Amino acid sequence: MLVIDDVHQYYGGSHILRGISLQARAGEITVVLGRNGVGKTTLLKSLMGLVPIRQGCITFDGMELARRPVHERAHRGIGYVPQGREIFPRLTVRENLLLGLASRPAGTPLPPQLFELFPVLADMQGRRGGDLSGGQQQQLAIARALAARPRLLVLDEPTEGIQPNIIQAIGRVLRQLARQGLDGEPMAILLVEQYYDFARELADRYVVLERGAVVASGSGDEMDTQGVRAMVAL
Amino acid sequence: QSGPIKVGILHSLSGTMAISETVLKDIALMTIEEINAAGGVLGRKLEPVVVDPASNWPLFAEKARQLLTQDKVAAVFGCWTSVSRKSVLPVFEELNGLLFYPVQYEGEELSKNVFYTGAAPNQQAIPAVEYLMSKDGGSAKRFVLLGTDYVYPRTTNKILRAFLKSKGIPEADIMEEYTPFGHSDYQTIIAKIKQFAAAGKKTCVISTINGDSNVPFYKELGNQGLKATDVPVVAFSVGEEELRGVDTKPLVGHLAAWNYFMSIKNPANDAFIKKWAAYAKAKNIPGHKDKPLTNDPMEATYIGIHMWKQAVEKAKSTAVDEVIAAMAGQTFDAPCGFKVKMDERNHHLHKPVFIGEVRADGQFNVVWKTKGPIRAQPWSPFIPGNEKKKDVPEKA
Amino acid sequence: MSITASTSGAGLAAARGPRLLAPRAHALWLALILVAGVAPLLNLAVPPDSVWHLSDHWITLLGKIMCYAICALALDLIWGYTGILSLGHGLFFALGGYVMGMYLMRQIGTDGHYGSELPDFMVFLDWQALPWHWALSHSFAATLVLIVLVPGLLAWVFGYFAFRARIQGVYFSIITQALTFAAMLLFYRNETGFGGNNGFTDFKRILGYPITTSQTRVALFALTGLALIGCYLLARWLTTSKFGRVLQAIRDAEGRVMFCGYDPLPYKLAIWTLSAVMCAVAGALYVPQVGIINPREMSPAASIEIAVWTAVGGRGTLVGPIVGAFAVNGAKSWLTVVAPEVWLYALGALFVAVTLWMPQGLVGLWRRWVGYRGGERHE
Amino acid sequence: MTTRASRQLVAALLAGLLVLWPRLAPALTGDQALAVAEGTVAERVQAITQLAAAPDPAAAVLLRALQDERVRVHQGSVWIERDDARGQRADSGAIEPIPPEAEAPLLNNRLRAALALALAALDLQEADVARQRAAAVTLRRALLEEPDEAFAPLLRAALAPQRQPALDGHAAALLAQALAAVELADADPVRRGAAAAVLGESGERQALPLLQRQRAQETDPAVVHALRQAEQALQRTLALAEVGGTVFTGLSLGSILLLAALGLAITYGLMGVINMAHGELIMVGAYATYVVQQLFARLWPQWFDWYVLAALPVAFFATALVGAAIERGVIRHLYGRPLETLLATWGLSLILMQAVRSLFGAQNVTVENPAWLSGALAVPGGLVLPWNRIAILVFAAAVLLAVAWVLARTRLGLFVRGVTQNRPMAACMGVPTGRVDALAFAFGSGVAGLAGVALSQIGNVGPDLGQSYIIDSFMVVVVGGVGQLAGTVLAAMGLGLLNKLLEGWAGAVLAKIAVLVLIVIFIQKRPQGLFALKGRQA
Amino acid sequence: MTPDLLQSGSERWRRAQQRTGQDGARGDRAAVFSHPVQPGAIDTSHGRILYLEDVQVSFDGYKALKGLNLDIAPGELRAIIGPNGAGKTTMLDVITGRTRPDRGSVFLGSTIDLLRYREPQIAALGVGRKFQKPTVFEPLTVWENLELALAGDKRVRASLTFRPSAAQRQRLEALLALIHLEDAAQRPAGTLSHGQKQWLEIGMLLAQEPKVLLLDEPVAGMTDDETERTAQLLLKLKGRHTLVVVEHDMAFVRVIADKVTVLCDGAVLTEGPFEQVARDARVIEVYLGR
Ligand SMILES: Nc1ncnc2c1ncn2[C@@H]1O[C@H](COP(=O)(O)OP(=O)(O)OP(=O)(O)O)[C@@H](O)[C@H]1O
Ligand SMILES: Nc1ncnc2c1ncn2[C@@H]1O[C@H](COP(=O)(O)OP(=O)(O)OP(=O)(O)O)[C@@H](O)[C@H]1O
Ligand SMILES: [Mg+2]
Ligand SMILES: [Mg+2]
Repeated sequence: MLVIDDVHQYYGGSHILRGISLQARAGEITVVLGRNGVGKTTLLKSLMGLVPIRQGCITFDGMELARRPVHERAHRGIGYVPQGREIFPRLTVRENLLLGLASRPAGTPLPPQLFELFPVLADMQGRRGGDLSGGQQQQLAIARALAARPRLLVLDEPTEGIQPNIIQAIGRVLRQLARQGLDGEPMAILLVEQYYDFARELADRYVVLERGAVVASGSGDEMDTQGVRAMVAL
Repeated sequence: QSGPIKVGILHSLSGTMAISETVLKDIALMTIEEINAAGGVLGRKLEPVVVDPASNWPLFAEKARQLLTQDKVAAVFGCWTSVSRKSVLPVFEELNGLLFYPVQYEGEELSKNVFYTGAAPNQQAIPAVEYLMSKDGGSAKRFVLLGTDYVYPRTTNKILRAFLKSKGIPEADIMEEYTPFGHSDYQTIIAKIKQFAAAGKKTCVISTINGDSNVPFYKELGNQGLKATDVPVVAFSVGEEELRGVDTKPLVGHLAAWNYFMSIKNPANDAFIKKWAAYAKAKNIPGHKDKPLTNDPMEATYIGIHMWKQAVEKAKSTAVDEVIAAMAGQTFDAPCGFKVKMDERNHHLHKPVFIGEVRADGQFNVVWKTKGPIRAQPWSPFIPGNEKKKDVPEKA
Repeated sequence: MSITASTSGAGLAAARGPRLLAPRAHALWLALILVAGVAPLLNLAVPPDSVWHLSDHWITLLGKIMCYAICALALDLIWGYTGILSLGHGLFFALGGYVMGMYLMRQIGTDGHYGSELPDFMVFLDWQALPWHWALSHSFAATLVLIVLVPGLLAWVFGYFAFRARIQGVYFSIITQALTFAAMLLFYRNETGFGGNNGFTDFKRILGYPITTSQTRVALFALTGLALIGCYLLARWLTTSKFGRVLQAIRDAEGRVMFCGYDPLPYKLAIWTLSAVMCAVAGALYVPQVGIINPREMSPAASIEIAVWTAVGGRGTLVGPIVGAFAVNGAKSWLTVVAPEVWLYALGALFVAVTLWMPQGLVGLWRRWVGYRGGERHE
Repeated sequence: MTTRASRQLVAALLAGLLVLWPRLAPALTGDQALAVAEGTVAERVQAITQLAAAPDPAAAVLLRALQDERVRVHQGSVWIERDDARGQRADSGAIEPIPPEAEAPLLNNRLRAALALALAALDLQEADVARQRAAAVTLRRALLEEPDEAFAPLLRAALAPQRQPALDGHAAALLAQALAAVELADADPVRRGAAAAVLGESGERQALPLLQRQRAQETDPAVVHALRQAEQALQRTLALAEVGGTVFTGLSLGSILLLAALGLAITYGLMGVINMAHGELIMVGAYATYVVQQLFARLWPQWFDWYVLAALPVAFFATALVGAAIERGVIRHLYGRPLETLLATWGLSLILMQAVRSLFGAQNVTVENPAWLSGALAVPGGLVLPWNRIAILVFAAAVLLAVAWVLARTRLGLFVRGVTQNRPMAACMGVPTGRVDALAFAFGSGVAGLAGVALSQIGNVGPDLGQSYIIDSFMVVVVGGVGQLAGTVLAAMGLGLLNKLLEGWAGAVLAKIAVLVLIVIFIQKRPQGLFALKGRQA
Repeated sequence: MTPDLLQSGSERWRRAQQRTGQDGARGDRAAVFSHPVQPGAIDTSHGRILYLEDVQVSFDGYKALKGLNLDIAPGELRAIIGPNGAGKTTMLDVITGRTRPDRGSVFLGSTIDLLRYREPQIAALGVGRKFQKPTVFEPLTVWENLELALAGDKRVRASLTFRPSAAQRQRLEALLALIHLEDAAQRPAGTLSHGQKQWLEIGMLLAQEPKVLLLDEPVAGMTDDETERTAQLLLKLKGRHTLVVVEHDMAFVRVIADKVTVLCDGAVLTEGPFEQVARDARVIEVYLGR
């Protein structure tokens, strides 16, 4: 579904991504692991088009995305949960969610499941996004990405700052989403995660980055045997 | 010496004063073209040097210095506001340049290096008030002195107060009111004027409102239904150009005092207007090409340039001191219909005074005029201490 | 949305470390020699018809622009380095100018139109005695003190309340604008006793020397040049010290600075007052050179223009504002002569072009050109 | 002849006329016609007066033509100009071409006043209600200013119960006041008392000095009492009207500030563009109005009165277009660098101003109030509410509602807010940020253009128009709290009212200074504006 | 008179006593103002260094803290856990002077009423904080960030002549090594990755040498390995410094904490050693899950 092929990325003079290739398939959770600063966030930003890539291809459903504007990627069905939440601080919770529907035609309703997944949000619809606690904002960010019923969900460390029982819930949700999406269709999920146990539990496939390059990849069950935990340690 | 004689034109073409001054630059260029077409001065062509001091007073001084020292112009025609004149004055005195200043002003100044071709207060304000107090003017008994808060209105009103006092008008029948620059909301003030006028005595308003504020003032006046037959307003800074921006139908009958009106009928003026209309059309001057207008400062500029030319020809030189000497007593058949004369001593023109009433078409009907040109009194006798002043420029 | 939100990294380019003797210091020496030695010589010693003669016109023009450059530098300290955009610096400039102007008016003595001890405008407004606020204007020493004290005190008091109330961003900008606007209206009034809209003109002498001679002019020019260099050095010392880094930290994350244990109030107050005083000094030097001071200098537009010079030259650098002041005012002086009817198009286009293609102003452009490192932008 | 004497003559003659009018035949001579057109002012005033009294409809026609400046004189003949540019001889009624050298007789205020009075007396006889009312207003004004017994018979005849044509009720009330002004000095104390009561109810400030003067010389204690009562009643009305006046002027100023600021509340408040060219966008709107007006005058003069309505969409779209061009051309490169927008838009404002100078000239252009926006609504107590100000108040409210609706209720509004708060994230959500920016900026600009239409109705239309509003606009937006529409409204109205309140007793200059100083102090109390966004900042 | 009332009466009496105690302290307030109290001046003689009582905070009617009490001993390492939105960050805001409580008292040691001070003064008193969302001075280099945070005189005059001494340089270098940013020392902090910023902020906090460290989610966004190292670091600091750590990472909390406080709905739900808290049914219900 999503194919990233030989992507290079630079910040100023420094070479951050060095020919990264990976794939994410519908119905599967692909986990990207790596230490701080190896370029995971940069990879996702390149995928979303927030930083234009110098070289390489990104195809989604057979469609070349690398040169398309950012908002078109959302229209093609990519939902993005950024690192650091990036909530719209002065919009209400509800408005934040409605903005998640921007890639859909006007009048599309919010999927009702959102509030089942994140009951806090239901109570706080009128509150400004910026006033929420860190964890609440994180939940909002995930809900916002799901609002448009994406076919590919991209998450950058979604468990950061979330209480344990909700992390578990999120894990269950992601698994379910991968299998049957919000309305029955399997979804592709690309998950960047540092929390190894969580990652291993969810991963159908895994990719390990080091200094901007892929150093290992494989299927999720092999993570322990391949010593991935050691790879992400110093 | 041959080659063209350079003359400087120092009028703001941008900034707040461009609204008034731009046209003076154009009329100056027209006059120079006219003189050149007639063979120039002393057989040499005039070459105008136009600069834009951008309504910025220090820039006026800088440009004046530049015109005098870099371009070495023989004379400069320019300035509108008093402050711009005050800003360049030291430069002209230091470098012994020659400035022709074409706008009515508050007086209280006399410089060897300046010729004032606009009106002094006694050539505008005092006759206007006298007219209002006359029977034809409505026998006004109560006066509102309304102005923008700066030197010209303050000084003029001071002079007028003294004048009114000398005519036996009590203090209580004079109201003085000032607005900040660029004031555009005259609701409160007009309400005050109405109150003041309701005392059962014939009331009139003497307006020294400056520039941009006139349009909002007159629009409000019209809409509040204060008619000229009830409370006439006489203005000293409102001419044909200023009324261009106003719908004058509700203002018919309000007054202005000047030394020239476009509507004056005489051959000199007809020719002047025709020339200007043709020039505006030929040069594609926006606004004037469709609706050419002339006004008092334009006439004063026109007179100034012509008189300078005559003086140069008399002196047979463009040297400043010789021209200054030759200027004394120069006369010129001005568009106002009179032969105006440069005073032998005080660098001001003898000018006739006209009082005009606004017409529905934005022009003025002359309803009163002096018998002939009157002499300027730059040092107003109504300001204490001035009786000692000599009526000639003193050496700096 | 905040007017001070700035992560453009302009501050990165600020000179760091002791550079007084570094390679670029010779530019400084060159400037010093130019303003204090060469220019006066070219004006006084070279005969007027020589091509090398620097005319009085140029001396006054350059002197004036150097005053503007000091203003721009002062604004940059507070805006470029501390992230506080003042839209009222014209006020301090004008106050400095007015204090100097009062002294110069008194120096006229009885040489005015009316031959009175009082300034002319007071005579014809019928004033009998000097108002109280003119009390010290006869003394040059007092004038020097007041040039610093009046604007400094005003800035300090205003800044103290504003910073204590934690007014930031546009809110601060707008109240500085309101302040200078109010002051302008006040000074326009004749009753205030500063000559109304005509302000002060027609100065004759300074310290007993006639003000219009070439010697006086050159002396003022050199003095202005030295002041500019002095301000530059002072600014450089400040910005390269830890003080300067705290300022930049305040600019970028004031809240965080407080949690580091710094109280931003005295820092902001110090740089704000200093900046105001620098402007005032520039104003005081400006008035004898251009020969007029008038409330127009306090108009909001005049203050915005200072910001424009700074931005054109390059905010957050020290040479930037100086370059900007010279570029904009030079362009203005030149264009109003060569293209009086259309120069505004050119100036407007310059501003647009600078913002679009020179995000760090002229200095940034130059840096990129010579491959100067350190000014890199990041998203 | 003194003014007073001539007025008495008018009054005496007219009173007779009222009785004789319908029965008399025309008899205007050429000399009589010439006398009103030529001669000294005093002579002409007398001629007008006599002519008005002459029981001749042709005379009335001539006087009316004189007032409308349609009379032409040449070599002793007097014509009344007709619409077809030919003339009707004043004496014979013959229709013939007017010689080109013919001149319009000069009018001055004194003549105009005499004409107005004479015609008012005549108009009282007309059946047309509007004319009756206008005439009654003129008479009342004249008599309140200078009560004159000579008019009493005229007024009494006009007020006679069975007169033909019937007198309009409102006109009758006005005439009764005029009569009361005269009767205040009547010999009969009962009449004096009644007159006092009528004047007390009149709500006319001019009546106050009359009452006071009469009280000073009144001997009858009952009348003194009545006078005192009347004075008090009058003063109450006047005080009320004064408060009303201040409130109205304050709101009116507020509505203008609001209109000027609304566009900026979008481009700056919402989008964060420090838009120094905002004033020039207003100016573009005003010039668009001017152009539409010129078009109407040339192409559809019969619809001229409605040009303002046509100007609204034209100005909106013209300005929106300029705004969109600015956004696409310049500002879109500057998001995330708000300070740079200050510099760029400052440059753009210079360019726009100069462009207007090159195109339309440096001088102001005329924008006329259409008839329905001219004049004023008169409220008792001397309060006069100009229609253009009332219209602007209503218009400002309408624009405000429209803006509020767009911002709060439409997707565009949501997108704009999202984009300005976090541009990259909004793009990631699928918001076409470029289009939204352009639309929003165009919308804000269009609103500024609408403000231009309104402002053209009360002030200058010239290249500097924008400069005079830009600072006020920023003050309003900021004092209200950036990005807070409700704050903008409150700030505009508050500043308007405050300004007018202070102006009432401190004068315009000090009021303005005081308002500015109060803004400075106010921000100390509310460092984030009126409607501060409370809440945590990251 | 009910026992309750007696109880609250004595409470009030005690508080009044404390206030008078402060009054004494207020005598030298001028000195406090112009010259921050030496960190040593915190009076811990009553065995508490941070003390919150009955703190209530509301935002537009929403009560984020409802009568929170907290009592922390010197040298203690306290972990605060609790559901999202329980009020943990708000509590830190109150302690550091960022948010004013509607009621309640906050004391540093037994004498210093923190509610009387503003943020910089509180920081100068020795309370350091790391934010939930890492905030560093982006255009300044990593080195300059640390240098700014360095303990010392933070007044204007001192800043003008400041030059790091050899000891201070060494300390900065040691800190750089500790946070693994040696290579990045001259890079603008804005260009660091999320995790690197987290480290930098911890480094800045340490440079400040506070008595009390408040850490809001210090290991969010770190790999397990780094989390481990952070834990070691905190354990090393324990004893010399007082630490309050807000975290959701239970593995981490288990390693570091002596005592865990669970916040829920703006008040303390329970408090105790990790194992005990982790077994608490209510905690499992609202927080831990399963
Ligand atoms: N705007 C920027 N300019 C320059 N360098 C940057 C910028 N943003 C990130 N970097 C650098 O790029 C590298 C990769 O950063 P990235 O944010 O992709 O890391 P990451 O793998 O997501 O790390 P983390 O787990 O800490 O979030 C880091 O070394 C970082 O310092
Ligand atoms: N300014 C504010 N306005 C309105 N509500 C607020 C504000 N600040 C905080 N809140 C609310 O107060 C509650 C407590 O927030 P706080 O940030 O303290 O939670 P937290 O315990 O730190 O949560 P997390 O673990 O998710 O970071 C939350 O429900 C939050 O939405
Ligand atoms: Mg990352
Ligand atoms: Mg939190």
